[in-house]
Amino acid sequence: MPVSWTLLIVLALAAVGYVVTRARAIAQAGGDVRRLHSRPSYHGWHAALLTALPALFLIAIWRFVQPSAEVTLLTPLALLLAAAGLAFALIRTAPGFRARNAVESMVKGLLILCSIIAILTTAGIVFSMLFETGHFFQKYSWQDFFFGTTWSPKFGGGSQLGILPLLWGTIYISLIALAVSVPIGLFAAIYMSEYASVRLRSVAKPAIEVLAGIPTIVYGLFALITVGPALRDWFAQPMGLGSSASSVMTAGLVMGIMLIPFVSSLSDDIINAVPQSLRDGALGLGSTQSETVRKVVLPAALPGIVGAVLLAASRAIGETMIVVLGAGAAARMDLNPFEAMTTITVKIVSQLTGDNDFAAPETLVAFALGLTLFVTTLVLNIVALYVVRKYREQYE
Amino acid sequence: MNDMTLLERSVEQTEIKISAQDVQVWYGEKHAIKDVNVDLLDKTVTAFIGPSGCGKSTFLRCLNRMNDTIESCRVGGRIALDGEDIYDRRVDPVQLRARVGMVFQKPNPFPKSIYDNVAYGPRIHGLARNRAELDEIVEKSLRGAALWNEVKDRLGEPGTGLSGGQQQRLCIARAVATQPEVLLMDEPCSALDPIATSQVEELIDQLRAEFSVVIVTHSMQQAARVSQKTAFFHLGNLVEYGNTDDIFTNPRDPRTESYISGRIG
Amino acid sequence: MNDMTLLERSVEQTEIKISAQDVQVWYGEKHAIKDVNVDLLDKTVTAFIGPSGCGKSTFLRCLNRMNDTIESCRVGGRIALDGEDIYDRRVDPVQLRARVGMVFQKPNPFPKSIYDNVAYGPRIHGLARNRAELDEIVEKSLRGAALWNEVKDRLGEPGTGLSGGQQQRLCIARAVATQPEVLLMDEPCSALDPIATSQVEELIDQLRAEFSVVIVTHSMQQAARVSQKTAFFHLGNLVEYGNTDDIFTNPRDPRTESYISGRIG
Amino acid sequence: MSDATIEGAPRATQPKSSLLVADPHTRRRHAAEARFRAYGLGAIVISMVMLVVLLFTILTGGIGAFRQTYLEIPVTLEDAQLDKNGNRDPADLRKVLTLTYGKLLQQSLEKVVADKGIAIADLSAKDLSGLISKEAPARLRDQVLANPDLIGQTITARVLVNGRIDGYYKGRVTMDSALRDANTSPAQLQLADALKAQGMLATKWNWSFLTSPDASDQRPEAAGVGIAILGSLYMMLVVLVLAVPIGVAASIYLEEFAPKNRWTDIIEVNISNLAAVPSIVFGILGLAAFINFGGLPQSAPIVGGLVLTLMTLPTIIIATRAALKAVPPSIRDAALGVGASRMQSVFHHVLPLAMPGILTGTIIGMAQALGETAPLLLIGMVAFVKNFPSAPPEGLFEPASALPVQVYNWTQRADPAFIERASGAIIVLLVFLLCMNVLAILLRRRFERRW
Amino acid sequence: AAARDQIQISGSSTVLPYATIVAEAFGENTDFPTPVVESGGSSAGLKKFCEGVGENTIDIANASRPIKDSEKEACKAAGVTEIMEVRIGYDGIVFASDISGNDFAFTSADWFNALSAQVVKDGKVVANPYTKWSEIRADLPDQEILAFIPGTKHGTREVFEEKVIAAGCKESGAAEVFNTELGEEAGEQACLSLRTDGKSVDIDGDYTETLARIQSAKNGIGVFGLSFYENNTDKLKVATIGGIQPSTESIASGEYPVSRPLYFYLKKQHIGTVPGLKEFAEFFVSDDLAGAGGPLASYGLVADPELAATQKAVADEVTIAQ
Ligand SMILES: Nc1ncnc2c1ncn2[C@@H]1O[C@H](COP(=O)(O)OP(=O)(O)OP(=O)(O)O)[C@@H](O)[C@H]1O
Ligand SMILES: Nc1ncnc2c1ncn2[C@@H]1O[C@H](COP(=O)(O)OP(=O)(O)OP(=O)(O)O)[C@@H](O)[C@H]1O
Ligand SMILES: [Mg+2]
Ligand SMILES: [Mg+2]
Repeated sequence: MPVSWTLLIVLALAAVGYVVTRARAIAQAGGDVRRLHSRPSYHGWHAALLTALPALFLIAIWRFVQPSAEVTLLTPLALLLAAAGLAFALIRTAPGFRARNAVESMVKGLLILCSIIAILTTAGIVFSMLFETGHFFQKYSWQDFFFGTTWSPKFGGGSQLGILPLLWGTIYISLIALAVSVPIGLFAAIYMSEYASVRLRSVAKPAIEVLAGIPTIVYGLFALITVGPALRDWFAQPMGLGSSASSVMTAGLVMGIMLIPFVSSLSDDIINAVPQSLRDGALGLGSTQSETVRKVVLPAALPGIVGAVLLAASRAIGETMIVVLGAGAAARMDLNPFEAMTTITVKIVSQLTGDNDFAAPETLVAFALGLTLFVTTLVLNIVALYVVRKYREQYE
Repeated sequence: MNDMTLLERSVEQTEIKISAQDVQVWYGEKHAIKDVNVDLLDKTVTAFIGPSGCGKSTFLRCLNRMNDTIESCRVGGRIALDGEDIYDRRVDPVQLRARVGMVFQKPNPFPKSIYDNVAYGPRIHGLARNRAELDEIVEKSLRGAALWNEVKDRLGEPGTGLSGGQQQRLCIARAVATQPEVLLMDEPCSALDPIATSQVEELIDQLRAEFSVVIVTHSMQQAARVSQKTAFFHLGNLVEYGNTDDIFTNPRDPRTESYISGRIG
Repeated sequence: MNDMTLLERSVEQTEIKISAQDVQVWYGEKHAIKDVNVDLLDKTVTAFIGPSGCGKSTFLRCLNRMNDTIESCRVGGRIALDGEDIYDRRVDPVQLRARVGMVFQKPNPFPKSIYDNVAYGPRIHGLARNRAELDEIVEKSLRGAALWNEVKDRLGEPGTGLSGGQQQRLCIARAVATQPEVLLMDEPCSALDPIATSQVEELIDQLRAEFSVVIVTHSMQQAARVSQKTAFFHLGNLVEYGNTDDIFTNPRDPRTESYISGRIG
Repeated sequence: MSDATIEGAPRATQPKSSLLVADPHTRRRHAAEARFRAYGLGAIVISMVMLVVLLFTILTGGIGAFRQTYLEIPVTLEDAQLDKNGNRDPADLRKVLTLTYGKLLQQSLEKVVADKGIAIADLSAKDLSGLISKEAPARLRDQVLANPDLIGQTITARVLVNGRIDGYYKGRVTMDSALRDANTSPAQLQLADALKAQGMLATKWNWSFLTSPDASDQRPEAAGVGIAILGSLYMMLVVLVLAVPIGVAASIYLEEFAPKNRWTDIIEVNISNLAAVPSIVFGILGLAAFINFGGLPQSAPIVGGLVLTLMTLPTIIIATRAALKAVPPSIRDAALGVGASRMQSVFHHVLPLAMPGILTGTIIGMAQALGETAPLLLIGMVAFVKNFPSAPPEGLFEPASALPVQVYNWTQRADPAFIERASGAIIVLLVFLLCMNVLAILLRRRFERRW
Repeated sequence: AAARDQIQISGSSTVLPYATIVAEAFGENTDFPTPVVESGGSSAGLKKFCEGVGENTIDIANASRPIKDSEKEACKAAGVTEIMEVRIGYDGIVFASDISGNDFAFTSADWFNALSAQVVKDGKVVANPYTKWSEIRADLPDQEILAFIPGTKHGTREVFEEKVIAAGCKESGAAEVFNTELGEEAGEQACLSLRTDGKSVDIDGDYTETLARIQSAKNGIGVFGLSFYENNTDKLKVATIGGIQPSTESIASGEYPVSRPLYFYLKKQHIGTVPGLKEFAEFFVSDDLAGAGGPLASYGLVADPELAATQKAVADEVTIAQ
């Protein structure tokens, strides 16, 4: 692969640039680095970055614009650019040169670039779904989609594709999952950071994190084989709430278990980061440890905890396997938690991976569902941001 | 109430409030407090003086078991409050700390409103029956700490947005609001101007009528002004303990003398 | 080195180091500093005095743009260092802060070893060519801050495990190690015993030979002892500024007088 | 100015209480404390119990995949069948299909049965041929093609037996179930028992589960996770190399440098929203952006890695930002005060303090990425792949599968033997995860401290 | 990147096992690398197939239904103009219940009456009142109605609706009553609307899920593919439809009514550029593999009686009209 060779050469040049420029800066200062505006290593980095970055960008853009085109021209161009960067850096090196500022602005540029990736991802997601969503709404009326209360896709046409039952299922299951995971996760985090011995904590935290790594299919099968029938036999049937083995409750409970580490581990880190002086202040006034936690530590850690809960909620919304195996595939609007229901995400997956005509509304609806979900969660996130802003307690 | 306070103040009190015997403190390997024996009297202000790093704060924190929160810290010996060993297994540090309050060396206001900072103690101890009573306690405490005038219009703003000295007074108000029997104050006036200092000293004097106060200070003048008893620490040892007057006029130990005479302001 | 210092000290210096004109500071709605005009001289110790909460720290933080980090804080007016506006867009606050060092009111050591705390500044500014030089700088700074003897055996231990006064001296050492042209010290001796205080004051006096020092203090005595110029702040206003002797013996403003006469220790 | 009133702080008249006796109010608070603590402990216990239950089910279900039943029989590689021309020409040898080798093995087995005098009622020819895995002929053929000199010799071939027989020795198949099972019969099981008694058939540790590629639905006994491990490894490399630095860099910018304005609000909301995007949507994006637009190949770990990177980024960013937020501002002030630049204060002081949170985000994000199937579905990695990809970087562009994909695939297959394989693959996945996490967890413990 | 040397296949998960069996054998017995077989559903497979021509598009799409006209058009628009359609055989669809439960002998009408939202009782259209099989027909066992049927994503559902429910609707005479009572269109709809009270459970997952559900609800009856049943005869008991036992033979002969054809579609434009593509297609439909005694049949594929014609079409590279 010539491109990877080019890459290697560019990186090697950058390394050379670092060494040479650093030495040159020291030499210019007559060995006394105090006469330099910036430390010699900043001069080195300046050269390395100037050598590598433009060339790397060239390669990246080239590859992106013309993926399969000839690369023979690319290599010399990239190397030329790298050499030019190196030369420029060498010329600029002088005791008074603000190498640190230059390096820091380049690094800042890189940091900005990285945060732009998030925006690009969003744009990519929206664009990759917008087009097909448009197709969908050409074939299916938007009123029926947004306000329809029945979800029953059919192969021969005449499907009813109302989003409401799916939306309801999504909300219901996520709420139950959060009702399980947030208290358990939060209490676990509190216990680990405030009460537990170092040994217990060093075992419990990674152990709980394993819960996040168990493939969801395991949870799904656990819901299907163990939890579902148990709930049916012990709760639903005795209470006269139906005899469905798959239910919102099953999926919610099992998903809740999966989400525990999302809440517990992140919260634990945040709680741990609350300065000890705040705890001392509360304890010194004669609070019990739990009062300290509830009234001082948790409010101070609130933004991070909300972030953790949001992350858990996000996972709950995005989960498929547990819902399919735990809650079933029936779209239904019902208050009974022991009834089978399903979520938007499940239907996105199943309509995308089904056997339908790929240009039919039954398949395209997946994109509309995806986009709608995207917008819905966006609104939720805006609300969450607003709430956190309002209740944030900044320490120090 | 006022009269009673005045009345009681005149009565000489010699009851022992806290008695420490052979107290030892280690931070890991470091022996920070060595064989300290001292009896702190009720209705008395005791001053702890000594060079920086000699163990004043450490010893103070032993008295209400705040050292429990420092992992590397081990305490030996016996400390009794009203005759009861506070390091007894059955003793609940929470109850202890409610009775032995503390103002820390570094001001550490909660990231809450000024009001909530002061109301925190009364709330958890259920000292106020209703909002009006709570308001009253908060106001009284803030007045006592000479902070009321500066913050009365901004009680809802965060306590962390105050100036250094204001934060210090807020922490004093917060401790006072809890109405402890013994109040441990670690350099409570270090960031205060002379006027605020004198007001806090006045508060200490009032508290003495009913409670016992221990104050750490680097200012000999302050120690002389507010305290009846003084303890001089040096390199983890309690070098000398006695009536403030005696210590300052007639120190027995050469170390005490050199410390006091080396005074500057 | 010592001789040279003595030599230079005798030369009278009246060059203006920092000049502040019409400085205003708001915290959100709150107008914390109002119309402050002051010229701080080179090779001079200037003391800021005033009641707690009057804006001393706020003004101090303006001088090296540490206020940039407080979101709600806005600064107006013009502050010039050696004639250059420090709020100019082209000014790099980093370079400014390297030249105008700061000791904060609340000691804030890094959660690193004592050595690393002090060595941090010299390291990032490249003040030492090698490890030996760095060791030397660290020792000198710690000696200057009167901390060396206490920590020389535990340089590798975390700076956060020191006592309050030790932390304060560590922060002084850390600031001194960076060798700034102007050193802003916000109540640097508040947690220090008299002996340590006098050592730090000696350090300030030495620094004055080459640099400009601004010190916030609540102790009139300290201000009188170490400073040549004194500025008195009250409720955000600079009430009076002049030679220390004049301010203390002959205040022009009644507010200054009442503040100084209200002094206690 | 005098705030202090003459009356000191009032005190509700309280009898002097003993430290050892709690008053009612304190008792109530104690009860609350005990409850609170119990909730915390309960939460940990619940989590641990769930973990143990899940691990137990996985282990009991999957440990069998690491043992496999083999048959060792003498096989005469007859010239007549394998090399009709007798010239050992590789091209000719290749023309001999597995079918022939299958027959060869069947004959050998028949011979063994006859030689050893094994007599079993109702033993049909199908039972006899069905005893040997369909994979066996292929492996024998490979062996012969690799070493044509074997032809004409009698070698002891170590061959896999059919999944049902293997299941019989793992308790999955019983004489009873065999009676009803269309794919085996009691007679076949008896034959296996008889061979076992002769020492020719044994259940042994199964390395090849970790090293061999997937096998088709008819050969559960031969299926392995070799390619899946490689594929997952490649993808995780990509994720680790991209997601962690990019995520941390983005968080640093947003938390420490970005001006707090509408734009950064938008980015912030946007990132939390990305976390809520179902993983399959990232698959849609990956298909559109990387394969259709970017021209990267189908089923390649590089695409999978990129998609998972995008999916993991929000998790890492959210965790990192929360951790950065939690660092007290006084630390930043301290650094700025000695003339450090913002960049230096972040990289020297803030980042190390935020490290535990960053590592937690990494652990959770990577765990999620490692176990994800849905997005891979759309970029072609949920696939049956038989040829190993080469070493990186080329290997990143060659088809591979992944561990969760293997699990997903196997749980869908008809033959119940695959359920055991799936659980086995889950064990491998968890071990993989643990290996990945151990480093992060150790690092995290180093960085954890209170200030 | 280097030219792609392995065949890439995507599409229906029903065809997947057969395709992998063939791919594996192909790789073993030829010098070509083993093709990569993805699953992801007929729809996604065909969509990728129709994405265009070239190295990073797939060569073969498996489908459990014939390609639709709209899809052909999309293909054409993207430049995929020459498509070969290869029918590999038939997938039988069977009804099975737990091995230890009752025996069932169904008719299509039974299924219609059990699962339809509305049924005709005493000449009137009523909401489905049946809760037990025995209420529908006295010879059926006295067992709660609980059916696990394929979810709406599965092609099997279409076959189930068409060949069982719709057929049962006609067979039971309900179709006529619906037509007269509700009108043509609504009547047709009524024939295909299933009850939603939990007696009929959609399964969006796979047959393994259906099996697991039956094992946790022993009175359930599930819809399976024949091959799945054949691999699990020790756990499942199959029901007859109209008295016919499902088997590869009875389905091939057309006696057993519920089955569907399986296909793969091949991009002719890739023949010659992707090594082994044509060989693979020929290998797939050869008698050795797809024939009645071959491994595919032994796995449960119902061999195509017209396999010879298919083999010829593949050899001649016959494309479908677009
Ligand atoms: N971050 C902040 N937000 C809002 N108000 C603030 C903030 N910091 C300080 N203030 C207010 O500004 C005023 C001046 O504060 P500053 O810290 O400058 O006082 P100071 O003179 O240093 O007092 P002290 O001697 O107590 O440290 C005070 O009234 C204080 O409450
Ligand atoms: N957490 C800790 N870990 C280790 N050593 C500590 C810790 N806290 C204090 N020390 C050490 O114990 C000794 C006594 O500290 P202490 O805080 O009691 O001093 P102090 O008398 O309060 O001083 P100051 O007047 O400076 O506040 C000091 O040498 C200090 O360095
Ligand atoms: Mg102290
Ligand atoms: Mg201040």
